[in-house]
Amino acid sequence: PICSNGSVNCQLSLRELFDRVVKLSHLVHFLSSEIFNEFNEHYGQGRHFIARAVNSCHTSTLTTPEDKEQAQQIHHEDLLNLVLGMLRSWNDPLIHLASEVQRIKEAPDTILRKAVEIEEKNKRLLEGMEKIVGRINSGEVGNEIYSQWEGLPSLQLADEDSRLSAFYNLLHCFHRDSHKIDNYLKLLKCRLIHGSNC
Amino acid sequence: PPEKPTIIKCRSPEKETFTCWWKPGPDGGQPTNYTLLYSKEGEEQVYECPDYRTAGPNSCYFDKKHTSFWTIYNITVKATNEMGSNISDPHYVDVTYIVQPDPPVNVTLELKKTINRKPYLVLTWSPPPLADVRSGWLTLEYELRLKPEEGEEWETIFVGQQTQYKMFSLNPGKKYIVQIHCKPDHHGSWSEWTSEKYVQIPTDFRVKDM
Amino acid sequence: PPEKPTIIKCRSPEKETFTCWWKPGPDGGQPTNYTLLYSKEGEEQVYECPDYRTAGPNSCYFDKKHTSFWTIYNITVKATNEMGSNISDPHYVDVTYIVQPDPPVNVTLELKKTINRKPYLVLTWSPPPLADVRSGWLTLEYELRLKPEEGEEWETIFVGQQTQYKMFSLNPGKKYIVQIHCKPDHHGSWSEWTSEKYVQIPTDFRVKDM
Repeated sequence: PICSNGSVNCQLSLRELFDRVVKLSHLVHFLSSEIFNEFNEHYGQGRHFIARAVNSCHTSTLTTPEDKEQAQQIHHEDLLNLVLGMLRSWNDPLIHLASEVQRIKEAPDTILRKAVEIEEKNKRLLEGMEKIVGRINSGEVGNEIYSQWEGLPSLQLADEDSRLSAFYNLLHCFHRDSHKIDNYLKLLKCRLIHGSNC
Repeated sequence: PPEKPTIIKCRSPEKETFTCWWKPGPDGGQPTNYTLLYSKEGEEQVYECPDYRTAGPNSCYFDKKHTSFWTIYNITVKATNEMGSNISDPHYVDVTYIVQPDPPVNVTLELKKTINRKPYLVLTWSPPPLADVRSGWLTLEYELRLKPEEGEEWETIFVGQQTQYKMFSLNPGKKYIVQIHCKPDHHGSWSEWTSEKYVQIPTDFRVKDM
Repeated sequence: PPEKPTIIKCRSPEKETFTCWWKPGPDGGQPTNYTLLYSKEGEEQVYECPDYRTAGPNSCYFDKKHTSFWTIYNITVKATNEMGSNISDPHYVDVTYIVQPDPPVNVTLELKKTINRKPYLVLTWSPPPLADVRSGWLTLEYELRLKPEEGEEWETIFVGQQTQYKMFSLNPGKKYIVQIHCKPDHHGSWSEWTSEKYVQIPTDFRVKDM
């Protein structure tokens, strides 16, 4: 049983925290794939949204590792802070995604439900990451890494095609970033918990 | 004053919310009021139960907003009446460890025959509706048990995450009882067993002599 | 001039390097030269294929230094001979989505009995050597399939990230064929199946007579 004798240092272990954070980041990316693919199937056919979405994510200002070597060379505290910064940068857009998507004409219920679920689970993941960073960086949770999102007006444009393209772009970017986050966390878990011997 | 209450159980059915129940101590017949208080690991702040009603008497229900997976809850219940008050021993809760799913549903049993006319029994079931297994937030494992109707001893078979199972070696002419239950893949506890399902194995269900 | 070539496939076997292949178009018998050019998302610069040899004819091999993830490569192949030149349609690739691992290795099958003498089959395997699963950069998921030797239908079981699986429901006296394949945890495609492994289930592999 948990802390049966009321031991003073009664807290979740780093291993437990990482197990849960990785399970959640895996799930968040799984959901982002589902909503992205479903949105694309429903609204993307023949509209070539991808061409307009290329290289236009609000988080592209954050320098992120693009291959294994880069990811392994980064100090774990910096990579943790980077993941935390990415999650924070997505908190605001996901809140608006969950509310604005309700206004899309005939949006399937599955897309509406997933948008809400993603926002909830991403917030929960952010909470977990703040706990881990606080634990590892000895209480200090830096919040200098952040990328402001200015995309709300584009989600409310009158022209439907432009508005749908803005939604596509947001989902495309979150799909990519949530995969990066999941990948970096799996790397960090293996490094910090399993001595890079997963 | 009232004797101290005891927190008897905390349970999360789907790893999204959870509920705790307590048992009042003897209160000397005085009208007694119960307050559930909790704090989170590493925090001084004390909170009160967000919802005393949803889960019935002597209970506290924590909805999604009040359920965190990143902390250990330190929970106590205070009994208060005119004569004074008394506090339960602290009860520590890590939500991941108290997940006890509802039983599986849609249990079906079907007698089939292989290509070379070898009969076998196919059991299928579905995860409990509340549990979000599809997205992977909750991964369930299953165990089934069966025994002849008049038999004493259950035979238990762990089937992992599958929701189907083929039974080959069953006795012709016997009537079997089958039940299934489930558990989260890491921590947490087994659900209740499903209600009993019966299947009568026909007498010509002879295993072909090989 | 030569007809335009077609880029037929790009594949990364271990999420660290990748290779693209193209198919030349009809070149009227003229000696024709092929040049693969690519640019990366958000960059104007155009680069040429770093290595035409390692992966054989009509191919371009991108080693670690030239492989980036989460970024879209715009790849074209130009065919040139004395009569002129022609360029393929652009092929857009994000290496994240073209990872197809090699099959798992060291597949072992072992018949065992539980404490209460219940027989079951234990399958174990290892990830393909090329894939660095230890660092956590690549996470693989596995699926196994089995069927009785003379059976028609495979039974497929998804086992997640485990590299071991216990099979309980097997038909006594039967000879089974078992294969396993793997895939990256989110994107990419299944590897080829491992070569067929056979296991003979003994006739006394009967579940205790109840």
